[in-house]
Amino acid sequence: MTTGTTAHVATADTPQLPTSRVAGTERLAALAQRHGALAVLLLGSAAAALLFESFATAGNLAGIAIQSSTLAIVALGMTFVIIGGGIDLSVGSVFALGGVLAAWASQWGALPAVLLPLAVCGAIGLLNGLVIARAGLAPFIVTLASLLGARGLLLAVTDEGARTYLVPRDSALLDVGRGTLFGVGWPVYVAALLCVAGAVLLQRSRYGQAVFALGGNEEAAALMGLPVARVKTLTYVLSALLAGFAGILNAARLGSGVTILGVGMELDAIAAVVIGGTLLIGGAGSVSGTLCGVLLLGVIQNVINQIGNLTSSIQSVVSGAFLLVVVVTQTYLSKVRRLR
Amino acid sequence: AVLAGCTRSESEGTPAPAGSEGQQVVASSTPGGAGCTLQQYGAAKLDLADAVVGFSQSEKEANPFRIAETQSIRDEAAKIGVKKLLVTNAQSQLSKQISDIQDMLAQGAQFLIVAPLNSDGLEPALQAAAAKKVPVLTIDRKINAAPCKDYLAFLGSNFVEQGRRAADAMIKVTGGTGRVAILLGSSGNNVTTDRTNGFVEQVKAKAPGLQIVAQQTGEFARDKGQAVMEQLISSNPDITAVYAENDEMALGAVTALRSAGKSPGKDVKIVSIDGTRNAVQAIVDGTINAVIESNPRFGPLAFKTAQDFYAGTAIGENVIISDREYGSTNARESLAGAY
Amino acid sequence: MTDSDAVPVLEVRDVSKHFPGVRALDAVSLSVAPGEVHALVGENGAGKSTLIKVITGVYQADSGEIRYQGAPVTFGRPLDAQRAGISTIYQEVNLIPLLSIARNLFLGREPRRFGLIDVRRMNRDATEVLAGYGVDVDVTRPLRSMSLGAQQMVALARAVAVDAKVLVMDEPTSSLEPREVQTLFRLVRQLSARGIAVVYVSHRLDELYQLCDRVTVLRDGRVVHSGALAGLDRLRLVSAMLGRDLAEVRRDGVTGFTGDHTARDGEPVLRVEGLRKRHLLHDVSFTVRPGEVTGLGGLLGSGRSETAKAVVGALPLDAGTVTVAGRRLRRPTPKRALRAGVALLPEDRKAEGIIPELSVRENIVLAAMPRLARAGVVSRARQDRIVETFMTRLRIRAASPEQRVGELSGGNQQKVLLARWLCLNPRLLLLDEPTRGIDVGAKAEVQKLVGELARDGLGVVLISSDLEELVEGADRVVVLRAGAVVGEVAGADVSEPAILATLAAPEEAADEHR
Amino acid sequence: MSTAEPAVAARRAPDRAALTRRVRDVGVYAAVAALLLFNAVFTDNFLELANLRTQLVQVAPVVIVALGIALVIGSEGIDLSVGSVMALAAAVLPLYLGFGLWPAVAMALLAGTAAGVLNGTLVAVVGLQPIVATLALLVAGRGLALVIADGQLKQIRNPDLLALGTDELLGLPVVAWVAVVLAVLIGFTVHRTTYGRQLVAIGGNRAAAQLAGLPVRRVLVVTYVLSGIFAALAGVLATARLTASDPSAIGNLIELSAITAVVVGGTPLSGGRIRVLGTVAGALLMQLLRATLIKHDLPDSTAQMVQAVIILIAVYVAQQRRTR
Ligand SMILES: Nc1ncnc2c1ncn2[C@@H]1O[C@H](COP(=O)(O)OP(=O)(O)OP(=O)(O)O)[C@@H](O)[C@H]1O
Ligand SMILES: Nc1ncnc2c1ncn2[C@@H]1O[C@H](COP(=O)(O)OP(=O)(O)OP(=O)(O)O)[C@@H](O)[C@H]1O
Ligand SMILES: [Mg+2]
Ligand SMILES: [Mg+2]
Repeated sequence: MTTGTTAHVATADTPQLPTSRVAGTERLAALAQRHGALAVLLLGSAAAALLFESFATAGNLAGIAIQSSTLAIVALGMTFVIIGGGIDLSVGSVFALGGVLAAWASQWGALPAVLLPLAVCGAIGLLNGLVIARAGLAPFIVTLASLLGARGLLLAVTDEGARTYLVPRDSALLDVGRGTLFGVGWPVYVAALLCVAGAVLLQRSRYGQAVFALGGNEEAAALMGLPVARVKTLTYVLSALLAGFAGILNAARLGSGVTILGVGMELDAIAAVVIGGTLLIGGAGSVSGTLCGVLLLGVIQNVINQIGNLTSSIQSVVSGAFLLVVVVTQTYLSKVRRLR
Repeated sequence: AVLAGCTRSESEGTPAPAGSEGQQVVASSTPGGAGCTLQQYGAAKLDLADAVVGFSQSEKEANPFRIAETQSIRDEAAKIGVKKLLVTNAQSQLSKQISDIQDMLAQGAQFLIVAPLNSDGLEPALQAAAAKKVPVLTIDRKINAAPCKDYLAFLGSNFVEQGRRAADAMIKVTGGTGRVAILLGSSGNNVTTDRTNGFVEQVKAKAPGLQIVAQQTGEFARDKGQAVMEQLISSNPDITAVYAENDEMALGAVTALRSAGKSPGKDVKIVSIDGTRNAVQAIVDGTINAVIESNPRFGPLAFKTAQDFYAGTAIGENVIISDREYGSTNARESLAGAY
Repeated sequence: MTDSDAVPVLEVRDVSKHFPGVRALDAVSLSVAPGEVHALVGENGAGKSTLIKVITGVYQADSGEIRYQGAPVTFGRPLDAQRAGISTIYQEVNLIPLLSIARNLFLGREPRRFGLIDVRRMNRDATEVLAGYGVDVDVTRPLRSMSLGAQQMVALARAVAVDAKVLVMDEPTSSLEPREVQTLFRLVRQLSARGIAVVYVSHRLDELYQLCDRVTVLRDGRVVHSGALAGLDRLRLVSAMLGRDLAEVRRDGVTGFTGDHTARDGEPVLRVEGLRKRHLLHDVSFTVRPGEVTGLGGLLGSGRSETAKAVVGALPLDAGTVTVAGRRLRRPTPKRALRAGVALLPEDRKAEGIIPELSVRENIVLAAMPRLARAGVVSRARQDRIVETFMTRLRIRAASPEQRVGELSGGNQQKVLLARWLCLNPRLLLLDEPTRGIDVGAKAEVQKLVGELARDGLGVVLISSDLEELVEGADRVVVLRAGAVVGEVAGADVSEPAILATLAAPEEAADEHR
Repeated sequence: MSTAEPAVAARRAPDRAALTRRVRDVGVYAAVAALLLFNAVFTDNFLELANLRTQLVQVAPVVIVALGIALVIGSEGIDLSVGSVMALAAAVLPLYLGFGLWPAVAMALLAGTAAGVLNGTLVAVVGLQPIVATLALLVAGRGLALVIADGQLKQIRNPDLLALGTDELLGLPVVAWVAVVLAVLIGFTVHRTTYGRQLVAIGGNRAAAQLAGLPVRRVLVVTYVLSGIFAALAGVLATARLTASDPSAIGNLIELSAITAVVVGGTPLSGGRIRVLGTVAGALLMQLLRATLIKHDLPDSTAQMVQAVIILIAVYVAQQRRTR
């Protein structure tokens, strides 16, 4: 999808300069780190196409794309947070909350259905960000708390989960959620657009650079005169907004505000980001990598379904094993070890 | 599997029955209008024996209900000789269920049996099926969509009704008075909502003497049920009855009550829903008082419905099965039929 | 731009700052006029860095006032100070290791086009700027691939690039070579000519005399002297810093090295042969005999630190052997090297040395812990004895042995690290910039210690960017350039001119290895 | 810690900062005390022995798991797989009960060890990031447990094992004793053994630890193994208490409770510091909080929001420095 574009952005800052004593190894490593996930994705997809004839069909690929679109948006926000040296566990709950609020507000039209959830989710993100950046609490714990809080809010809004709000049949929301263009669903284009914008923001804006600096060395970033607290707060707002937006898009697709969504989604998003070569300690990573990670997760799940007859327990074992193979391969390809 | 060579378990009880015992029986088939025929649905005629059938299971096969349900579908598919049965499991994630269904369609499934995870939210999957003119038969949980258009029909139990019947059973075993604690299922789940509403309504209507003192979620799991019960019993020692929305939580409550020095089934009456073997055995043992069945063996009925459908018969929009009720009088002889 | 030179651009009045257990600053006053280069000196832990951090808003003063351009100010964070025109190079290199060199240089003020960062221009500008400082690198590589000295140059370039009125430098030369130091001086002089005030912290007294107009001496958080530098002779300055009387200082001298040691015959304690690592090392060989101090000389990035790391196995090699006392180290790792009696004091104490969360005591005994334990249980009594010994011997200034090392001043951290290795009684000690950031008093002591150890039969490899130290301390200097040995000077030949001459020897010697 | 006289005379300053630090050090305990007090006043029958016993019994497995995780967090890692390891242990246990209790427990602990070795190797040798390395086992482990158990819950009848769940010793339930003993053991290990100090050093600065010649890999692997064994032990105890081996539900989401307990207890996620007693108090706090919410019959929505707020307040009070 957008890998081409973002890869271009990511490598744009390597013009041909006279190389000094250390030649391209480090650069090669950086390249492999960026594209290790892509390599694994291509290898995996090729293998799947050879093994299962229904894998490489247009319908199946479009299916993988649309299935991955919401996770891609959530993982995009997570990429910013993780590069900035944080973590956001609340995205699953915020995603679900966004969907429920969108469905609820859609009775008053499409605009409220977009604005209300964005406002609420943005507020949650702001709260996360402020508590983390100003009060200095650990992101893991703060966002774990808002995972609970957002889920509680969702249950409160839906009468303890008993009520499911439906998007009116004539709502414009449904057109966006369900429409297709060239056989590919609208959400895919929306996700792709957001990812390109995200990649540009990350690589080509001062804010993006500040996020890298923050994750690379927070103390140094502060001493270098970056507005650390503001940048940090912003990443959490961004993450929550994107998660909420993914929720809206999903509600538009499902046509209802489903209450049971998003459980464990944070782990999927984190896995996708890390598979994409982003360091969990922060300071390095890319949007294109995350996208590859998301698609890899989609392919793994698709392959398990292609095998077709596994019990749920075996499915878990297989997907855990796949996950492991993928990260190990990716790690070896990119050779970015923590030490040295 | 590696360890399997030299294991030695404790001696097991009797193995679960595999026969036709405990088959589902149709209680009512409400023909919403005239029922749904092949033409009305707009599907192509098909010989099931030569077809690819997909089954989308909603939750992990990690509890008796889901194990029995999936097994029953697999067994019946084998019995009637379906060409290929695809089985997927959404692992309790709605988005995965949607993609599962889409994946199966991409693999050429021609008839789908879906155990929906949620009543709402499956529309994209249904649309994908409709676009390929693949009939979808939903089992065990009803979805909010247009029958005979978005999906073929619904086979299953009525959860509100189950809640009402549980209330009736509760009124019977308690004599209509007492203090009840409810162990709820997972929050946000339709089944939880229905089973709670049915129970609460019925109790209000029929037995004002039964006072509901606590409603806490045990997440359909035995250990959570036990933990919650332990907390409730110490703060409300005067609880006289427990309504558990599934058997696992009821069994957890039994353990909790026992270790609190109470005698479950006597001091504290217990009613639950599902009809698993362990729960029915507990009725025999006298620790649970009544269980409302929720029969998971959908295989035969589902495939028969499908065959009827392709044979041209009109299918009712709701095929409600008749769930049994286990009580002290019939538990022992029904044990073999429990799953 | 300054109309009245008398008005100080920066003025600190009676500033005090407490940390738990320490009064880091006690009613300190300081004033700097435009165009003035003001030296701030003092022992390790005297409060220099703290004062700088209070001025720039990293810490908030407990009491007192800071006036900038005539008006009282309080900076809440470094950003505010920077915006107001106070640009700072902090003591430890504070850059982002994983970001590219260019991005580090321009972070926060990247050139933009259409609202987006103009990467091409940024890289071009960065290359140009750094070339002006004598650093010729591919600016798209991550910063961490540079040596510490080069990183310091980047930090410098960064600080200078800001259009500032005051430039604060906390030990900017601690990892720099004479050549780079001269570059820096040239720059500072240019800035001061433009009316920019410079606050300059250094433990290298020569530099102060070359560069500074006035000096403020801190001791134990208090100002003990302030005035023009010109009239103050060196001994007087040292005695003010150390708080010892003039006679005593004069007797001890200012460098601690006591001349040559007699290398013992027999088996060399270290024999390094044919170390190769792609792009970094090209066939490096040398030997160290017991009781001898072998210096490694060279310019920035000449591969001295890499050689030292390779010897202890912290840098995987492509080829080469390391033999310790006749025994070949197989697949060296720091652990194995240590078992063979080889210890390395790393150059970058923040990243590779201290464990900031642990106490002084635990940092000192870290490597020796297994030896101080019985059946895996640590013995506090034995630890305390060792820690006590070294804290007094090296004069480590800490509130207590239980203070977190991260809270110590830079020089004291360095001493803690030195103690960590000395308490192991190693056979061979590799010291990479051992006196980096150490005050004169302590420096002399460390140097004396190294001398004593060598006399006791210890083999020492000394890496120092301070040529004077190298000349006085080493019996023999192996000179490296671009990862290859280009020559060796020994015995009486060891002198600054000799080393510089070897360094400047015709290029081919180094080039043929490329 | 010890208040030895400063080695070099430094004027001691009367200090607000030190006071706040002291307050923060005792923050968790204060919160636990406050919650106890609240319950004593507002909750019926709270101070009954049976109720207190219930709290101890319920908190024990979380404490045990949290102790293991505290070690891992101290090494700047994290272990998400503990819940699945509990399930694995629960699944393995009944397979060997025919040989008697101890062989079965040994096999369960062996399963935990194997899981730990896998995690440790992935982190220390292969160099994976801890969160993904253990995520793989979180996903696969429970699946494997269900495969071993054939998806079925197994009723436990072995009287020895059941006794483990119900017996008391000197008025305290056996499970609580196990937790107490382990807490003391881990406290000792962390503060007084070479392994413990090396672990903390590695968590504080891995590169420095490596250069100081510490056995980094070995220490890390041992740490993950300990975490695995502790989780397995918690799985055994939880099984005993449940009187059934239920690999589908046992230990579900316990990793989050345990990590919360560790962090609420004042251990920073950035590694380099481990507070054992704080961890125990953190687990107790979370347990009491849950108990309070259930006993007052708050609906799930309110309960979750209240939990969120209280976690934040507790961590804010207990937090030492800005950490990840
Ligand atoms: N964050 C802190 N917490 C506690 N004490 C501190 C902290 N920072 C500095 N100190 C103490 O304040 C005193 C002054 O330290 P400072 O870093 O200012 O010394 P310095 O003069 O810069 O020394 P050096 O030459 O070694 O860099 C020292 O005793 C140090 O231990
Ligand atoms: N001026 C420079 N130009 C190019 N590369 C440099 C420069 N300075 C440092 N480097 C890089 O830094 C590394 C040198 O490492 P090393 O630390 O071994 O040098 P060193 O001799 O110890 O120098 P230093 O005194 O700065 O520590 C090499 O990777 C080299 O490419
Ligand atoms: Mg300093
Ligand atoms: Mg060096």
